Amino acid sequence: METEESEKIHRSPVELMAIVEALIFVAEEPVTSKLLGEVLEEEKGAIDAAVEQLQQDYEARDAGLQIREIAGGWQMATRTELHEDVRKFLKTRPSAKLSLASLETLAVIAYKQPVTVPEILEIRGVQSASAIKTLLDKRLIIARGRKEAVGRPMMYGTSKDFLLQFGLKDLSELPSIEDFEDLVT
Amino acid sequence: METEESEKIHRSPVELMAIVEALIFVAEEPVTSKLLGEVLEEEKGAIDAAVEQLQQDYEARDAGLQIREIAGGWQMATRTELHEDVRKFLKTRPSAKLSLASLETLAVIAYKQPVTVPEILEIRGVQSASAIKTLLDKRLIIARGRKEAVGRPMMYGTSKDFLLQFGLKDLSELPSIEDFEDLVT
Amino acid sequence: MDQEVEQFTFDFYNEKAQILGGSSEDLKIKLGDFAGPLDLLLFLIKQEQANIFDIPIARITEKYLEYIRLMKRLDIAVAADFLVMAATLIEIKSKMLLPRDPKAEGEDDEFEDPRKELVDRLLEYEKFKSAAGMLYERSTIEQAIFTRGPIDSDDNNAEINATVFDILTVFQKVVARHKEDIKMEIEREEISLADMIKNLTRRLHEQKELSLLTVFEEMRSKRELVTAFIAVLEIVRTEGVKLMQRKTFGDIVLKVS
Repeated sequence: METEESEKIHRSPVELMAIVEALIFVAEEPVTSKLLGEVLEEEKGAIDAAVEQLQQDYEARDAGLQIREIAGGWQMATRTELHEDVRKFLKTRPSAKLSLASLETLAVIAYKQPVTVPEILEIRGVQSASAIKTLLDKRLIIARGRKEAVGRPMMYGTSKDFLLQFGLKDLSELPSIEDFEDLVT
Repeated sequence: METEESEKIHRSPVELMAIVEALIFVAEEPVTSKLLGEVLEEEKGAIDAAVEQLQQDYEARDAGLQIREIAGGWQMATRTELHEDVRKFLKTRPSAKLSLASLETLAVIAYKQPVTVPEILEIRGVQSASAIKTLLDKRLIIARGRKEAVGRPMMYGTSKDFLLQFGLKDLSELPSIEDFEDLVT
Repeated sequence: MDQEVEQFTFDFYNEKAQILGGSSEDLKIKLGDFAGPLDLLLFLIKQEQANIFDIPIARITEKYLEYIRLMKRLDIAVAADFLVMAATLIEIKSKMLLPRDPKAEGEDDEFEDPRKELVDRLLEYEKFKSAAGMLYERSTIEQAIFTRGPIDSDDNNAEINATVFDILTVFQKVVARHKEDIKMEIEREEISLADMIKNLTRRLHEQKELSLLTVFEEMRSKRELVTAFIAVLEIVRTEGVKLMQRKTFGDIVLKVS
């Protein structure tokens, strides 16, 4: 028997439950009792007891959350029965988020408008079709007629929603390179 | 009395607390009572009551988590006292502090917003370009349009991230700048 | 034992700005991280235990210039703003020496103290300096609070929240990239897209996680870089691989899901 019984129980059960709860909450992935025990310098048995007590408490108070065992570790999640409302909520979140590709495409359009797809390709060096679709879907850009050139390609520009979303009165409020010349070096 | 009392109370207080808890948990950003009310089709008052009860319950059971008001919404977070163990678990160190110059510049922007670069110079007595760049990079400030003055300089204001990083409910929670007069001299 | 010149380590509580001695023989200076000329002036006024409403301008000017000279001797670039303030102080000092216009004498109201404007600026500045201290405390407290780790619904974390400033920055990057692309004319043996994808996929499955920054930095040319970039997009699109960005503008990580 080489396991050293290091008696390091310096936390009350309630304190241990609190810190275990916090760690499961911040963890990026399901966290094992073993890892929790190591970080907190507590016996695995004490950790397991704390988690189990937490689970029971969550259930007893009909919480909106649960602590569940998954992939060999503990994870905090919403309670299964609430999935409808949770899903509905996640859908309604205002999404001002753009992927880097979309953002790049938007930047090119904002500063070079009106601009055609081949011109965007020329500047970005990559096809931007899906990004343009995303931007059209989000109403950040609009078609601005056709260019008098071979194939009469569609030109794009930013929309009124673009101004709203980025808090601009008009396009002249877009920061110019000069504005940031002192800052961005 | 024209206010229609739309009686949509189809959840018990405990049920409402559970779903509110779940939604605050899944939200990526602090979530407002207004949005919660809309999604759940409940009165804002009922939502507020549920959140407040949740807050009290968390405190009463010495939970490892707290529900707090920040940047105009509700957010779930670990309790301050547990920071040492949490940091140890996440293997993070406190992030680099802002330099004195950046903090001063941020203070001027927070209290004088929207404010231009020359106005910041006037108060601080020193060029603040690199500090402004740092603050923009850290997303603590954002461009706020242009000032109708010679050269139409960019104006800056604080961002939502500013509220988040400094634990503020909203800008009105900042102590008034006159309050600092007593400390001066 | 005194440390060597130590700068720009700043802590509101432990790191008080100070200047230690300065004889030509034994130049031991600890330069506080003065945030600007007003900051330095306030410090000197406090050090001299002077009244801010009645600044002994000659003495303070002397100390101020001494400090600037010390900086220069230590080869520390003295910002122009510090020199502007030096000029201002000298100007005020000389105005104080001028005899008052006898006609204005007696009418005290009309006598404008040459120091007044400076005092007003100092008082205004000091308020913001205190506010900066308040922000410092707040951020310290805030750093003790953590929010939850990612949950399943956060899968699309490669997305970022954009501001107007981001649009400009991104645009500049794209343009810079474009310019460099044009400059690249040297042809050498380049890895094909298919090989790049194969290579990255293999490494990804070996290591489970792959930092985009690391991958991109390995590339020897712009063309390779672009190939790698497209390869990454392909991998994300076709394989069960996630792009994760743990921090805004932080490194982006490819991860097997």
